[in-house]
Amino acid sequence: MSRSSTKFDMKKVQNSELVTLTYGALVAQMIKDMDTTEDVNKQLERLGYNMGIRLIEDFLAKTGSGRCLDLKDTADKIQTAFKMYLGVQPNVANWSAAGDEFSFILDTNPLTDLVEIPEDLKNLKYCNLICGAIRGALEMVQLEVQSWIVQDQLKGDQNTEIRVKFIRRLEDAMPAGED
Amino acid sequence: MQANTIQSNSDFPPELCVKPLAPVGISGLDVINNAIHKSVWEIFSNNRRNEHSPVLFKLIANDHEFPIIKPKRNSYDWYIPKGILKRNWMHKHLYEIPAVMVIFYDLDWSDLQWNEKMIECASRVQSMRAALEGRATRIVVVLIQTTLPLPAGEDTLAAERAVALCASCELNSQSLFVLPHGDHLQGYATRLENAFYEFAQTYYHNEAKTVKSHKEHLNKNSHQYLYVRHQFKLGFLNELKQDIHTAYKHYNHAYENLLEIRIVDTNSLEIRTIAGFINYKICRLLFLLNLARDAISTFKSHIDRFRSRIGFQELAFEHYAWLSKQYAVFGDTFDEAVKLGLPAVQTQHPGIYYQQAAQQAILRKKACKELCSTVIAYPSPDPLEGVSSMEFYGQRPWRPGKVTSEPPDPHLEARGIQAVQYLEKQVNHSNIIIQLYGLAISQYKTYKCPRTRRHLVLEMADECYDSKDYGKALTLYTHMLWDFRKEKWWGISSQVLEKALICAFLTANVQDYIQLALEILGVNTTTSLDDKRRIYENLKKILKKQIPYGHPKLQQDVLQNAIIIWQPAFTANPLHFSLDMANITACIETRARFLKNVYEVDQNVTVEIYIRSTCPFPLSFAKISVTINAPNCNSEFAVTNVDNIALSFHKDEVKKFIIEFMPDPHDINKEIQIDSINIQLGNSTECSVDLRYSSYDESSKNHPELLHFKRSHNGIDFDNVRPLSTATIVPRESKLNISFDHRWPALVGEWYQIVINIINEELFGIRDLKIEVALDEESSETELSLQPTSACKQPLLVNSPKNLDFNGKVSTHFFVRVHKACKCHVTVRVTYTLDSQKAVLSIKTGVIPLTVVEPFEVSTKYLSMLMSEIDRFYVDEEFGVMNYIRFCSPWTICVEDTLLEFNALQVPPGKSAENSIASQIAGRSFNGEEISAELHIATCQKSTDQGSNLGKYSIKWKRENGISTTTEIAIQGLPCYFMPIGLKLSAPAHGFVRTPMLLRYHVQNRSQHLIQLDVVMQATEAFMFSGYKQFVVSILPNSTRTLQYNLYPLIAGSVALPELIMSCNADNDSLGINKDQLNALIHRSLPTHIYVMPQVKGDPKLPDIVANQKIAVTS
Amino acid sequence: MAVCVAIIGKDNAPKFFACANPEEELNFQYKVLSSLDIVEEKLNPTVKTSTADLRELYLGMLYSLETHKIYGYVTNTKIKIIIIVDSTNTSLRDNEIKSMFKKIHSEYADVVCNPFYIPGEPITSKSFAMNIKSIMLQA
Amino acid sequence: MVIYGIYIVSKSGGLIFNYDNNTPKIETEKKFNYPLDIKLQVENKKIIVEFGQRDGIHVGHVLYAVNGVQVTGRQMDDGQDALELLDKPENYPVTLKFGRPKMTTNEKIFLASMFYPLFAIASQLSPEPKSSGIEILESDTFRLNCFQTLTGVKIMTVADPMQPGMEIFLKKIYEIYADYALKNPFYSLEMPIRCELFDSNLKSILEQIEKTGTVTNV
Amino acid sequence: MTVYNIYIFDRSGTLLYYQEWNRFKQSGMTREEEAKLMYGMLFSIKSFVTKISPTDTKEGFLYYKTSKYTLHYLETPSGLKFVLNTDVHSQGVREILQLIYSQVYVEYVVKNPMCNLSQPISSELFKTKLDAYIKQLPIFTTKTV
Amino acid sequence: MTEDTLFELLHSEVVHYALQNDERSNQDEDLSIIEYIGFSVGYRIIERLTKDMSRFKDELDTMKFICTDFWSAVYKKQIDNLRTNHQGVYVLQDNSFRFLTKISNGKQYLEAASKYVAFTCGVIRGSLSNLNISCLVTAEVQNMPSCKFHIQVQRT
Repeated sequence: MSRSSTKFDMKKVQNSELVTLTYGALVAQMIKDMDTTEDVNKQLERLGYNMGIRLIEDFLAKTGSGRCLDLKDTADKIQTAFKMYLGVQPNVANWSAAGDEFSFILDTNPLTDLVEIPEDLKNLKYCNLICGAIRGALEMVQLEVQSWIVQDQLKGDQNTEIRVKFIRRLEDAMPAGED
Repeated sequence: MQANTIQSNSDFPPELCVKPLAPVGISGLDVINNAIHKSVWEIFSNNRRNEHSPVLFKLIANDHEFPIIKPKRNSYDWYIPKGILKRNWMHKHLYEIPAVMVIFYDLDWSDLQWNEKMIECASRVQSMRAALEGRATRIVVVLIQTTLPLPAGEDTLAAERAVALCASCELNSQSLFVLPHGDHLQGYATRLENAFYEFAQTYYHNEAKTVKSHKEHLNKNSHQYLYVRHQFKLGFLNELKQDIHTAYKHYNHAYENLLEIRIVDTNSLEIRTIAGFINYKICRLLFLLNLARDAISTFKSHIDRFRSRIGFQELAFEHYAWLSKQYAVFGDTFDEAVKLGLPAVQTQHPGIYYQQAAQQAILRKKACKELCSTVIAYPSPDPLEGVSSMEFYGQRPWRPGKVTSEPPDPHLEARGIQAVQYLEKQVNHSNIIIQLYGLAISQYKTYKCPRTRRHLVLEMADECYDSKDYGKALTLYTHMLWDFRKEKWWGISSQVLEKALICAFLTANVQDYIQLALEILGVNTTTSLDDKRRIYENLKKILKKQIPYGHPKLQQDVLQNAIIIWQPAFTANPLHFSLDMANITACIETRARFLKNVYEVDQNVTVEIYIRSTCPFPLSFAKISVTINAPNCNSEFAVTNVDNIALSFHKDEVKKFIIEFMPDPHDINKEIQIDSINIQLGNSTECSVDLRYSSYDESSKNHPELLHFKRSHNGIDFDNVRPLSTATIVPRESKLNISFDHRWPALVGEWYQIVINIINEELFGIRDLKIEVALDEESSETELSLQPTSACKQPLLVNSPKNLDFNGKVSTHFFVRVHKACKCHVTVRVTYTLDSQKAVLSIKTGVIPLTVVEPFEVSTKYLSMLMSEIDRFYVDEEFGVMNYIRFCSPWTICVEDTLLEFNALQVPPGKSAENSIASQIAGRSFNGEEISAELHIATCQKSTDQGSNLGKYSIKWKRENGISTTTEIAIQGLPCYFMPIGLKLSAPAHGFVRTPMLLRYHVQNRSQHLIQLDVVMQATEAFMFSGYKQFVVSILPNSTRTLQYNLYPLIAGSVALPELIMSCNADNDSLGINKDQLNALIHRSLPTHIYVMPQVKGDPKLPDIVANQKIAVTS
Repeated sequence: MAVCVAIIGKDNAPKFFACANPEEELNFQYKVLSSLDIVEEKLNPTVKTSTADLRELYLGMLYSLETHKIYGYVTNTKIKIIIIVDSTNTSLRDNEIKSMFKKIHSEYADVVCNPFYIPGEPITSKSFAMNIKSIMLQA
Repeated sequence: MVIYGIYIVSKSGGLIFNYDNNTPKIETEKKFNYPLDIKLQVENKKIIVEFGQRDGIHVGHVLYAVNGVQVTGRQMDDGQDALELLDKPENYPVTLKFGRPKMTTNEKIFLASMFYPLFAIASQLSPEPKSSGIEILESDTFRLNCFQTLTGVKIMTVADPMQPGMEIFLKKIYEIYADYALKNPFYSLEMPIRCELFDSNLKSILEQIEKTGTVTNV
Repeated sequence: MTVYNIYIFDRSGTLLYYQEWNRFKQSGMTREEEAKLMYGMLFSIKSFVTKISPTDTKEGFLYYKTSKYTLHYLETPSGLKFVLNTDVHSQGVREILQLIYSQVYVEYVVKNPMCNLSQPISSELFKTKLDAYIKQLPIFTTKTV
Repeated sequence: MTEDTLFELLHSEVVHYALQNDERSNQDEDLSIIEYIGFSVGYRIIERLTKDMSRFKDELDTMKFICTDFWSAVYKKQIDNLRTNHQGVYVLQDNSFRFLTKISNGKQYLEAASKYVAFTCGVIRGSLSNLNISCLVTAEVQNMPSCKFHIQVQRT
């Protein structure tokens, strides 16, 4: 049961698009379910977080990289992660003077490839998933950060900028009854 | 008068369009007075059957004048043709000059005045020949004969007279025919016809030759016209000859030659006209030759060639008329070909050409508008004088037959043009256009182009509108709307709507106006907001019974008329319309659904109504309601207690209304359905409009799964309201508590009591309580009853109080009787109405599973007098009937009485002759697995060889303190045989040792014969006895002999008696008793042992039989 | 260049319509509409008319008028794409038309992937309109 | 290949001897501008690097000095609070000195007592019967060898993981412990070892190792 | 050579998974207590190591040896702690732990939506995969007593 | 390869989201949400997948496409077994179904299986319905990770 077909195209498709479409449909569903876009944004962030905490394990297992003791190092690792999972390599830029804050700049983003946000959803943070994922992943490696979208191609900005801010380092949990 | 002549510039003359048939002249037939002639004529003329040869018969009077022939010109040098095709030529050759001239004449070979008649015939031929002087027309004579001809050669008379006749008529023999007027007229006629046809062909062949022969006289520079003319003639003659190949060839030449002619204003009309003619011929022939593609391409190039050749600018409309005509005619030709079996395709069919024709016609109309508007009067003197008698096709009447080179007289010219224009102005173009569209539309329909067709219909409608036939336009528009709507071509449908609306306005069609307005105001329409506003205002005016404003573009006069017809539209008071909005995408959309698909009869049915207004301006309604279809009655429910605010909508506003109602108890277990949603616009005092929406439109064909993701901008997600337009009414769940008391298993045959206990656990009292009992399957084995007596019909209505208060109890009972062991179900159905403010019918049913078992089993045994089981009876020989009853129910059974009744043919033997046989087990009780037995003595008096029904055994029984039941069992007997000898021993109950005792053997002869038996009494140690040891006994018929023996027992105990042996001697075989039977008899009738007591002490008292008889002692 | 491009849904409803000259849109709509009759006939399996291979998404020229040529293309999902070109425009080769269709088709496929576009609804995306316009012009 | 230190722990788990042998000095001094791009944090009375390690300054390092002024706890010798100082932009640029925290004797004692239970638990959690306590414990930076005398004294060495012959070395220490500590009349068990002989012998062994790179029996 | 048992702790010290193969001595306490003790020990060993280490550590604690067994320790940056007890001779166990993490844990726990990462692992699939993996190891040779 | 993880995680998040959603109470509703999301994905992606594909001959042809190219595009492998009764019932069997392989190899978590096939049912249904085959799709899981999809074409 084989048909003549263009296998290559298949490959291309299955890559980002499957994710993109599924994510799109999910977002659409959320928008139906929830009253305010704010809720949707939150929900997307939480969703990303959930993925992040699992994704990090996959990442560590594949890269075998060690703990980050330095934000630069962290940034690089996340950059690789982008390449691995979304097939895009964002630039790391806009470091804060204190070196505790920086941005990822994506000029293309498979997640939003074919998305056009309707007028009335302008304050939807479509890519909040990514922020969540970053937060979740880093939390698993004892880094508490904040992450949010600064620029968004979907809003007509010429590229998408995701900001990451270091909050604090989390300590190993003491075993019960020790000190 | 002139109008039609004008048409003729573009029209095709009939002679051009008919299928050319060789004309055959017929003379000598008096069809009026002569019946035979009449019939002959009819045979030839009337039957247009297809094997009919392509000739045309024409009656020609004897004194007929044929067209005179022009003097043959032997040189064309000085001849300048004034035109291309003479108007009269084709007609002449079609109808006036016969190819064959047939002269009929009644004449039999054997005619008495043969000679006279022959002469007369000859003279006729002569005169005809004279009339046709100079023509090559073939003359033939047909003799109509009454006598059938003999086979050729045999009739010598005929032969010689034929020769004679030919001679006198100067005809060659082939030109003489005979038409026997008889049965086979038809056949003869056909044969003649074919003959004529051949003559005709040769005729035209020669004609063509002569035309050809002119060719060399011609020269290109001065005779171009003639080239065309001759080629045309050749073509035409060949057509007459039915040689279409050649015909086509010549027409083609003709066309080519024509193209060589230089076109100038003065001849453009003629060229165009002739080109049209020739092209027509060519295409038609091509179709006949099955060369459809060529036909089409030829036509295309023809058109391309002439499209731009408008000729006189002032008469441009003529050009368009001509083009239109070309298309139309080609359409016809094409269609004709299709009718003859040419396969046409969607992309190439006649419709396309009709459509073109129509469009050209429109151009014509435009041209006419531009050019003719100024002319107001028809000039006189009439410049078109004598147009009908023009010599050539396609020439201007005002300069007939002038050679093109001659300069026209400008004054005359102008008047001519004016005349033509004037006449054109009179033409009703719209009619033409519409008619053409009509043709096109029907074609597109057959060639599966619904959409294209629709488009044409619209164009037709536009034309109707143009011709002020607003009514028709309106209907056409509105009819087309539906499809565009269905396929969501809003751009188009909006345009159509707007046009339709104008028509509705112009025809003061209020209803349509409103409906169209509502649709235009919807989202889908592309109508500009300003127009929408205007329409919205108009709608409001109408609802106030004011005349709406017409479309600004309308001319004043049109408006005036409209306003006049609007007045009466508002007379009715109040004004009311109802519109069916089904499959209309108006600015008001509705959805309605039940909340559940099942409602209990005492629950409120809830219907949700959703209404969305997409009208850009506020709308408010007077009333909103739904109609519900129920099996019983359809009812309408209005949205109540809502204020005007709730009923008024802004753009894209969606509102939800709830309607609740109590279902009708009659609809229990039936389906109710939302039929429609009704919205009332306006007010009922002045003008009100009911909009009726059917509940089940699935307007959006889009997948619900996808639509699901559609976002609703305002609260209610209108697009995703899943319709639920039907619901089922089910009985309310009854709160009655029903229980049954009965002691099962039931016993077969008993009246089994079942007690029904009902406790009313409803919140109200109940009335009309009704308890019905029925068995799941009717059968004769089962009965129901109220008393333990007779059965009643099913379903059994158990008596019970009508009413039962809240918490009241009632208990009643009924009986069931089953006649076979089985399992069955009894259904108890309790119906009642609840005594609440809203009486509700409720139903509760209970099912009682019943197991029915046999109370006991009866079996019967038969015994001999010696209590041994027997397998047969003997007539008059007593036997015992032993009935066993085996009790097998779980219950203790009291047997009240038993009775054994014998059938007529038996009676109990004299012994127990006290006629009633007392039951031996009456009044006794038995438990499960106990067995009772009863013995009765009976005899059988007739011999039967198969066991007959002996009688019946009936047992009257009951459960302990139950109702008594009688069970009857038929007793099957055994076969019964006749035995001539009966045997019986009478002996004391017992004897004493050494005390004599007397034995009597009674031998009975039941037969009519003397019986002799040898009897031997065997000796034994246990006894001494006296009496014959061995002797012959003879017994008389029907008498009994008694043999006496005195026995003297020697030992005590149960001792074997001396054995009595009987054997019948030779001479009474007649009885047919053999030894075995005798032994069997002895065996079953005589005891083998007797009990002997020990000796009594002292002087025993002898038994009396011994006492008073002296003992015979044998030594 | 093409003078008109139309995308027609499964339901034969117009989903997108672009004209070189917007004034003409309505007329073109009628032309496109008529072309659907032919498309429908071509796709109708019962009538095995044209020898054209139906496995091919491109249906070739549907019909031609004096003024225009109308070409058709039907996706596996029964989306119909119609292109109208001027009859005077003889420069366009068949395979150019074909590639135009391919481009439009993939543009359409992209639009369909926008989670906020509901397939079956008219296509309102600006960028889509722009892309189609450029395809119309470039060819 | 080096030996970093020797620890002797008494039966009762008290540290009775410790000798640090050429512990590497890990210190970095660097000039910083405002704002400070290293996250500092006070952890048990020390200012330590929490995050953002770079060019030699590692997470866990302690702030030794600000502009050359010693820092103990948060206190600078000139009495200022180091963190407060670093919060103030006007104090920049500053030169900060970071380094691995040095262990105070107390910490060492604590450490020794910490090892004691580990040793026990290790044998308790053994999947095999009658297992000893930890004999070797290795990390990426060092290997710890532990020898327990029958008397329950634990002798531990901390050395480069590659350093061979530690077992023998432990024996040797045990010998000199026996010879010079136990036999010393002034030495009492459980008490810290303070005898020159012991020290000198130990040193000589160490020096020998320095030379030969490994331990050889004398 | 043999493998005794494995402990997997998450970063908060809950015992996600325990399995034993050739364990010849039980600690004589409940699994919970044992886990607690184990985690406690590891925790202190970690801090012990960082303190006593002459230089800055990276992976830190790798293993310890007693006379009878070796405890191999792997802690992922995400704070998962894998403990594998083997005999004293087994080599290259750290790589094994790395593989257990990446090939078994990540594949069948992290990627199994049914597994809650902070709950003890109940997945049969994981169990079988892990067991299979351990049993095919060269260092896994059931020693007969 | 790597973003497979992403897709799988996303998928389980879809499931998770749809089920945690409080607005809806009963199970089926929830699954239907998953199914809808799948439907949308399938409906859209098929447009791309069939873009450069010749027109399908017939239903069976389409089904084969689903089993081969389509399946390997979405599920990294072809369907292991396709059966049909030629009356519009098709059974697609995947012996190691992508969304189940990581969950169990047997009956463990069987109760949850339905959640993880609903999306795919939707995808199939969506794709087919865009290919103008409207059908019912149900999944049958007896022993993970294998899964049978029953496609019942609705002739109208």
